[in-house]
Amino acid sequence: MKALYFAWVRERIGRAEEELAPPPDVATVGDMITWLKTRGEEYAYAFENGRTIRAAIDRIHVKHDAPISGAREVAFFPPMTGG
Amino acid sequence: MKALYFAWVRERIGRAEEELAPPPDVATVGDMITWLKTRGEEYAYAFENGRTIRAAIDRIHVKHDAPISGAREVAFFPPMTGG
Amino acid sequence: MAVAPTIRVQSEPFDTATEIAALATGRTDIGAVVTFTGLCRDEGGRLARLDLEHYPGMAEAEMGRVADEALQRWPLFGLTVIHRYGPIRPGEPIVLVVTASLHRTAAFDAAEFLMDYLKSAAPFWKKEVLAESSEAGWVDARHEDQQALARW
Amino acid sequence: MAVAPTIRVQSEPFDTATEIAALATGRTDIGAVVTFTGLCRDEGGRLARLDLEHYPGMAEAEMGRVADEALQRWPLFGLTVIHRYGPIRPGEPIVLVVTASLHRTAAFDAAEFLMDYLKSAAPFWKKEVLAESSEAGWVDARHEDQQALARW
Repeated sequence: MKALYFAWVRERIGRAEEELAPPPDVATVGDMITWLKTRGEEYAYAFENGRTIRAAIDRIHVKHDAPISGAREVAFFPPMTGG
Repeated sequence: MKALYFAWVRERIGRAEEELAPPPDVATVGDMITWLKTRGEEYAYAFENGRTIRAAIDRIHVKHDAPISGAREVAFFPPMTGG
Repeated sequence: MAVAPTIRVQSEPFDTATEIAALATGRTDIGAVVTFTGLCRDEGGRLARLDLEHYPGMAEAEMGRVADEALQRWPLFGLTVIHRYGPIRPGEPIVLVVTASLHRTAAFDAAEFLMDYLKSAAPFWKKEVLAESSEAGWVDARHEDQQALARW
Repeated sequence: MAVAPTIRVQSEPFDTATEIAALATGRTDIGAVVTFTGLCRDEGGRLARLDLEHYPGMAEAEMGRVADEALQRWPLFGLTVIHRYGPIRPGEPIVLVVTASLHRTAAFDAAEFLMDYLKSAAPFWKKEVLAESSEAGWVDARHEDQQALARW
């Protein structure tokens, strides 16, 4: 699946997107955040307050308990500040 | 004092304004409506539902119990429909 | 912050963009601008036009009083209220309110407050001139417009 | 009444008057038009500009979902939502909402609803670039913007 990062999540990780293949026990968005934090300091920093991070699957807002199976695109970002 | 009439009050009375000198016992706007109704059929028609008529003294909205003493300009009109 | 509202009563049409620009151009402190434009409808082809009667002098005074009240209630950077009188054809604007503030809530609330009060307190009266017969009749005040005042 | 909302995400400025005209010109059924324009402030000279990041594709989709929700809730004749991205200087517009309806209440309520939801659900992020130091920092989400959703 494709992972996308925006705003300071993107800046902390140091990239805007990447292809990822999470292990099979990574079932939900929350699991994915926990798994991402193990991938290096930059991820640990980006997700240090993991519960404040918002997520979207295939461009639709989801909560952290949403399953990621079948997702083509999973995005992580801070609370939005548009408008 | 000058009396002004607007919208269908004006149309029913047949004039937009006139100089009036109400008798001394006409103390309030309500009294003035009662007195005006005695001035002819056209006034009786204009004020037939006297309580629905709005009034202003010197260009400020007033209720029917407002005193008219000292008023330079008293206006009578239907509920407003601007905006 | 002493803001002088712009109040105009006029027969000619107005241009919303010009009025927004007059309020906001060259400023960098405004975060939110809300406009309300009230337009003449043809009521499904029934209306040829509206004839708007007003009380000259009191119309401006009342609009000014409502504007001053809005400026006291909300932190506004600017405020414009324009109301037309005379013949107005379907599709043409009748009334314009523009409010400018730091955040959106003040601009929205002040614009709604102004419209609610203008509807029921500004001395204007609409007469409908029908398309078919050229007959004309005064518009009745809407009960909803009276009720709308209760919330402020 | 099937109304197709106009949704645009763009880097270039927009013109409020053009957007009002696109919605209302030539129509004689609209009684009320409300616009909201959100502008870039300089925060007392502190800001050089905002850099707006967005999620291409999802921004348009989310704005469309919020617009469709507004069209279901209120009887609107037209609806326009435009949001810019990229560098935006103080005084420039960031976001525009235009709503058109028969009476004012629907137009006001729909515009406020749209802004409340865009603030908290449209994938845009503001970064402030300071005037003095050229330092930059991400804007924090406002608690008031989260609370504003509760009323709908």
